[in-house]
Amino acid sequence: MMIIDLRNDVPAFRSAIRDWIAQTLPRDWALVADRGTEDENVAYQRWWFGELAKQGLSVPHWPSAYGGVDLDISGQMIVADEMARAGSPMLNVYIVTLNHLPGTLIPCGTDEQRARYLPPASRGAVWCQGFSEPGAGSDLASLRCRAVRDGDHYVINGQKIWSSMSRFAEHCILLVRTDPDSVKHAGISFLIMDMDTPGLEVRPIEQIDGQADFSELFLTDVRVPVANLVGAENDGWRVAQATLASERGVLAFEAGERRRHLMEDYYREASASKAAWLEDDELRRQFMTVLADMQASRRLIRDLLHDHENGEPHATTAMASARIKLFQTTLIQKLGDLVARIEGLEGHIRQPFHSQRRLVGMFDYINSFSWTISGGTNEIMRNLIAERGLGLPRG
Amino acid sequence: MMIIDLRNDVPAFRSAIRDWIAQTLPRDWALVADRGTEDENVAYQRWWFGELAKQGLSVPHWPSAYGGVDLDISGQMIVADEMARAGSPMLNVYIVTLNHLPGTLIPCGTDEQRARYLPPASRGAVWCQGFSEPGAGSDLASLRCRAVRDGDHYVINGQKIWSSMSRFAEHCILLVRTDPDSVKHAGISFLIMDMDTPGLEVRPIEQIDGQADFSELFLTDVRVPVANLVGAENDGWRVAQATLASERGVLAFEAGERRRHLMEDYYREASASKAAWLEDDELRRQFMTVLADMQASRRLIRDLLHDHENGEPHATTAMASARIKLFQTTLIQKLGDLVARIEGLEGHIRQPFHSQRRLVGMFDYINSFSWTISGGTNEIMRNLIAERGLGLPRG
Amino acid sequence: MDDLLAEVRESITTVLDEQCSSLAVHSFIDGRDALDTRLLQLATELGWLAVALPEEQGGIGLGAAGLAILHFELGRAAAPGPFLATSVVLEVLARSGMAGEAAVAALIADVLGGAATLAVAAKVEPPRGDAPAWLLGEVNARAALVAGEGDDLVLIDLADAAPEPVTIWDETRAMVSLSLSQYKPLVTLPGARPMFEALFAIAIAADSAGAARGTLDRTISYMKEREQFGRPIGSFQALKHRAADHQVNAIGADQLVRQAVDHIDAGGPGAVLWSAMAKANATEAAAKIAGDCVQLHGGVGYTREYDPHLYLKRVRLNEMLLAPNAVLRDQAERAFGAALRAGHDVLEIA
Amino acid sequence: MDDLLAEVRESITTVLDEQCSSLAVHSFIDGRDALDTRLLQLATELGWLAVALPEEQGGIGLGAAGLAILHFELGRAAAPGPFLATSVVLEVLARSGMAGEAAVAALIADVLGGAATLAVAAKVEPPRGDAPAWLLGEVNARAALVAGEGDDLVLIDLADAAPEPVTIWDETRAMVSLSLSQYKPLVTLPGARPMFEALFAIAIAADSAGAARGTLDRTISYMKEREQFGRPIGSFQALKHRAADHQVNAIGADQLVRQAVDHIDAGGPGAVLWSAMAKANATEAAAKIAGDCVQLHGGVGYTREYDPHLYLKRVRLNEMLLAPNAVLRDQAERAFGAALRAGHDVLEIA
Repeated sequence: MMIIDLRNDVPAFRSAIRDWIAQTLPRDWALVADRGTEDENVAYQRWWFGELAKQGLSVPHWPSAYGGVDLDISGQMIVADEMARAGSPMLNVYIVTLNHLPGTLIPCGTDEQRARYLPPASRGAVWCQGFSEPGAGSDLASLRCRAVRDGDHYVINGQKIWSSMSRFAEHCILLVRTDPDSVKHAGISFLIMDMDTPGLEVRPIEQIDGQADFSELFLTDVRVPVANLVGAENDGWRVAQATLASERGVLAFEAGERRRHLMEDYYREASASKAAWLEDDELRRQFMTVLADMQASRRLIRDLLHDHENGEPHATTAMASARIKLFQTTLIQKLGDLVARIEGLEGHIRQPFHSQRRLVGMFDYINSFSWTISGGTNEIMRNLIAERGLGLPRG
Repeated sequence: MMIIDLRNDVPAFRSAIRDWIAQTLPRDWALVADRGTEDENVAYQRWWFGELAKQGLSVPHWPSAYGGVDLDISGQMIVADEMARAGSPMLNVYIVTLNHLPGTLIPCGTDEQRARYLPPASRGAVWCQGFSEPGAGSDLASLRCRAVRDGDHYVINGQKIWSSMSRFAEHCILLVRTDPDSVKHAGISFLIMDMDTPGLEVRPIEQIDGQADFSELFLTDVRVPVANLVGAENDGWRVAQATLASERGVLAFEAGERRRHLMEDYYREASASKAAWLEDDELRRQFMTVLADMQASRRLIRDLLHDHENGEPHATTAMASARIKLFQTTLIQKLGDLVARIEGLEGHIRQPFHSQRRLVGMFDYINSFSWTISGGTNEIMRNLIAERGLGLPRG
Repeated sequence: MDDLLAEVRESITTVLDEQCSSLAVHSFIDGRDALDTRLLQLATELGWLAVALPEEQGGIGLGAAGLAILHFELGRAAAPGPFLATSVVLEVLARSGMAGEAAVAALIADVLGGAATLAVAAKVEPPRGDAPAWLLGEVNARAALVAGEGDDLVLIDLADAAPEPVTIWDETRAMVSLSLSQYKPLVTLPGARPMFEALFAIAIAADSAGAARGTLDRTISYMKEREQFGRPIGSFQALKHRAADHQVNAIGADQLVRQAVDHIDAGGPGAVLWSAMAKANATEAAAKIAGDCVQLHGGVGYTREYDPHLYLKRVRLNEMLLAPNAVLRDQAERAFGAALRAGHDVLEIA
Repeated sequence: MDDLLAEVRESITTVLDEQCSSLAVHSFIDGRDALDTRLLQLATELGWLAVALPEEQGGIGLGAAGLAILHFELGRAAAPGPFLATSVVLEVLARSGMAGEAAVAALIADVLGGAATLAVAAKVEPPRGDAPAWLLGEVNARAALVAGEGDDLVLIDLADAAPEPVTIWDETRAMVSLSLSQYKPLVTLPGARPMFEALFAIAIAADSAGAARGTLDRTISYMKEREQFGRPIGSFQALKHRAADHQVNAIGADQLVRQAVDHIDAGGPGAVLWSAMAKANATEAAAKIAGDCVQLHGGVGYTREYDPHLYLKRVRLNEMLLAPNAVLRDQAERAFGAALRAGHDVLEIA
């Protein structure tokens, strides 16, 4: 019997997860995962994914046809809550695999595609996404990566950017322009590309926080079978909307829960060690102000998830997502800024590692810009909220 | 001998002004001026203007042909500095008279107009300005107040708003549309209107700070002689640029100097009375932060005035003015906000008077919006700074 | 419960939209209309003042959640009247266990019957020396709740007192000053201060969140109508982005109110923490939004004739009520530390 | 004097524009180029390190004004190298009256000759207990200035010490740690701490104001080039307005640097006050600008390949040098109060 089988008995489900993590996850895992190289960290995620799979906890939200149990949002929240509470390894390398891939293939793929790709994905095949381009960031629809039909293949030339974890990926969901004469949203197609296809070069992007989660993809005469087309040719924009709309509220929820524990631990340690900043009126009150916003942000995410569960229309929840993105990422930046100021000069010493388990001076602040920039910049969120949410006229 | 005659001996000029104010201005003037009604306050300004005139200090910056001595900017700064230091009555009612009127008539008026209007103005005739309209605020060039030629008169119908101190004015410099078919800047004419002309109604605007400095002007078949045209018909926009460009840096300088003394006095009193807020890390440090910005703002204004004196091109100084406006008014708002927070609940008790002589809780905060809105909103300043100053492309 | 709350909100909104429009509030502040009296009468008939009170005491039984809804809607409409003091004091009396005392019972009955209103100390810290106390409430309020010794509160009788009206910037509420010599204690509520602070805090926070909503909604409407340079000012991106930030922060303030409500009604160790934090953050968020709504209106925002200043003055007063936010945050921090040490999970969301 | 300052600025700018381009700095942080050494050599030849020193000591004699110009320009270019510590310590030595001591004179000569660099305590407060001290400077710095007893400073010999390099986020400057057991006092500078604090503060403030200018200029250029939705992103009003605010605040920071310079060179009671305030406000203004410049760049702002992060890390480090701004503001407040009580007009502008 797997833990997932307890899902209908909430208290039992919860405590089974809790106990299992305590037994399964080594006490010093964070040291191993955080101090190691990115390769070691990803290896750790793969191991953890395998352990989760043994308990039916790797893809429980997937349909039963593809290895899941259709775990509802409440159930997913329980799992995420327990993972956050235990501070278990984050599965960054599987984000596309677990969410965008089924979010795309289930509604828009062919039976063959689903049968071919979903089962291995449920067992941990890593997928990445090739959407943005150097010239098409906020303005994604202006993408130019060109695919030309050549028999039963597309021959692709162009460049992609901000492809997360693509160094570790086996497959990529890719947006290309198949009709160069069409404007913007028209003329785009959605493809599946194997990452070992000749002509594809993956070049990691050095980030300002010292990591390299993102890569650039350089495509030179890359040949992708026409069978890998998802949806119709030139109808890729519609497919991409399904990808982008795939439910990621639970990810935001888990991130929020993890942050809650980080802040709580940070305060607890400061209090125990009688840290000087707790005696400073300014810093102490700023911490409380951010703590309150953190709580508001967690509640906002819960509301969104409840709306999802209650089948609110997508437009409503999309707007809620934009608001949450703006509120939560602003909060993350404020928190990083505050912790950097609290830690002062000490916060500028660059550790040979970052941490998923505690707030770290300048690291969290610098890293916070990934939140305010990626996944749609906050400027784009403000446009959305103002125009679609508040009905203010376009400029 | 008048004090102005000492202007070439700076120390003597300075100390003569200082001594004269000490002898001339009643110790309790602020009580009289501040606690009185606006009418009493204006009466006080008239008296003070008369006293200044006796010493040649009312219009010293005017050309000698019209009663001044062409006092240079350094000299004007000395006068303003001493007035601020003594906390003498502010001459709000004379702002148009002293600055915009000569700034317009000297370059753009006829000999007759100058001879007719400038001498009485130098003796204290109050002028006001009728530029903005309800539908033409930031977008002044879209003004619609209509003037139709009828023999040797214009017949004017329309509405003006934000006319400062017009309840007390004898004359008004007025922008009207003489050519309704022309777009925007073309088709506007610049007129002088007597405030007792039939058909003109002045309706004070109640402000959020409890005062009514501004009025609306309602014009119904108001007849103004064609002889009162300044510049050519339909060339009023060019004339208005002269009006708006008339040197008001010394006014900003004096306001800045007054604020310096207000802040200094505020701190001094708090320190003497061991005010609780000086023991609060947040409030104490915020005060120092604002004090530093105040000093920066005073230096910015000095730089602008030195540039003026050194004959920097107008475009340069206009940009400096926009930057100063944005910096200084933001500072004024921060200061008002801080003082309101320092005074707490007590700051919400509405006194039967405001004060030119000390910082007053909520009053200064509420009043600060007049700074950030009038004279070109800060939004317009930001456009100017970004587009003309930084060369960012128009939207 | 959620359904009932939604129903109550709906009914309050409907009444206020009809009776307490912008026009009506302006008539009131210009002295042309006794809107406060009319609203109070409606509130009495509809049971608003007792929205939180248990049914057996003549209330609707909605607890802090009801209090928050009422004051959110009153704040949204910038409604004039003695609602804040009266509803909070009523609820404190009811929860204090002294509601059975004859004098208190009679007072509650009079208030519920519309025959009396109540006042409350605007700042919970008593005035220093013999300075008069400022009370939030009408000059003819029947009784006022003020701080007593330690955690006690004292209900003082104002029937024969002569409080002085005090003119405040906020024209939608009234404040009076009362010298200590006029204090006639009616009854002492032992140990009621923490509960009072939580209820007062949540009512202020809700009023502020509502006012932020109200001024933002009206400002957004204005931005759609007002044209400059041939287009609605709401189409200018710089203004749009500010509106979006305000929208998000207003929603954040709403969530904090709900957070505090949950903890007050649960009666756990989080009540002090979250009510103080909700009041501190919501009043400051509202002050920021309300200030920028004046600015976003441009020139007319500076006139008494438009609405933004009503909200600005109201939320700025709210910020100063009960205690300075600095004090509340310090208090919240102590409560947070104590909860952690005691092993209470005050961050858990049900 | 003003002409000379302008000339010096011009000459520094010209050299840095040529030698210390964005490309050069990136080569340096990627370890492909010893830009710091090359700049140091140029600086030695051109007398930059001694810009403030009197001519008789081999300097250019420009005092704090010169120091501010040098560091503004270095900040603007995000120039790597041990300039901050070296120039400030040199000037402190010269002003301390100990420049005549043989060891000090020899050291000054070596630094001016390019044979040695200097380090300085990154925080003026000595480390607690036996924690090592952090020194701003290169691992091979010859000597370091650290706090001594009371207001004294101590110059310690690093010739035989083995400071540990410390990796910091700012890749354009170097920091080392040194255990107290390795302290070898070379000379004590009695009562020099206030003067040192003022000079260090102004150098940090100037570097920050310069960095704010540098990152803002480059961001504005980027906004003119980068297109999205068929137009340069600099044409979007929301971004434009942020740039305008930054422009104005950057200019405000410049003015505060000048304010402090005037008071330091005049040697009056305003030196402590204004240098502390300039450091506090300028570093915070710069941090705000530099942070938003990362954001205004969008995705590429998050890459090491672009410039904004260089400035952000540099100005954030600046903010933490010398002492936390909270401490400096408290110090400034005490100085302000003392000046007022003593009847010194520290607000007057010449």
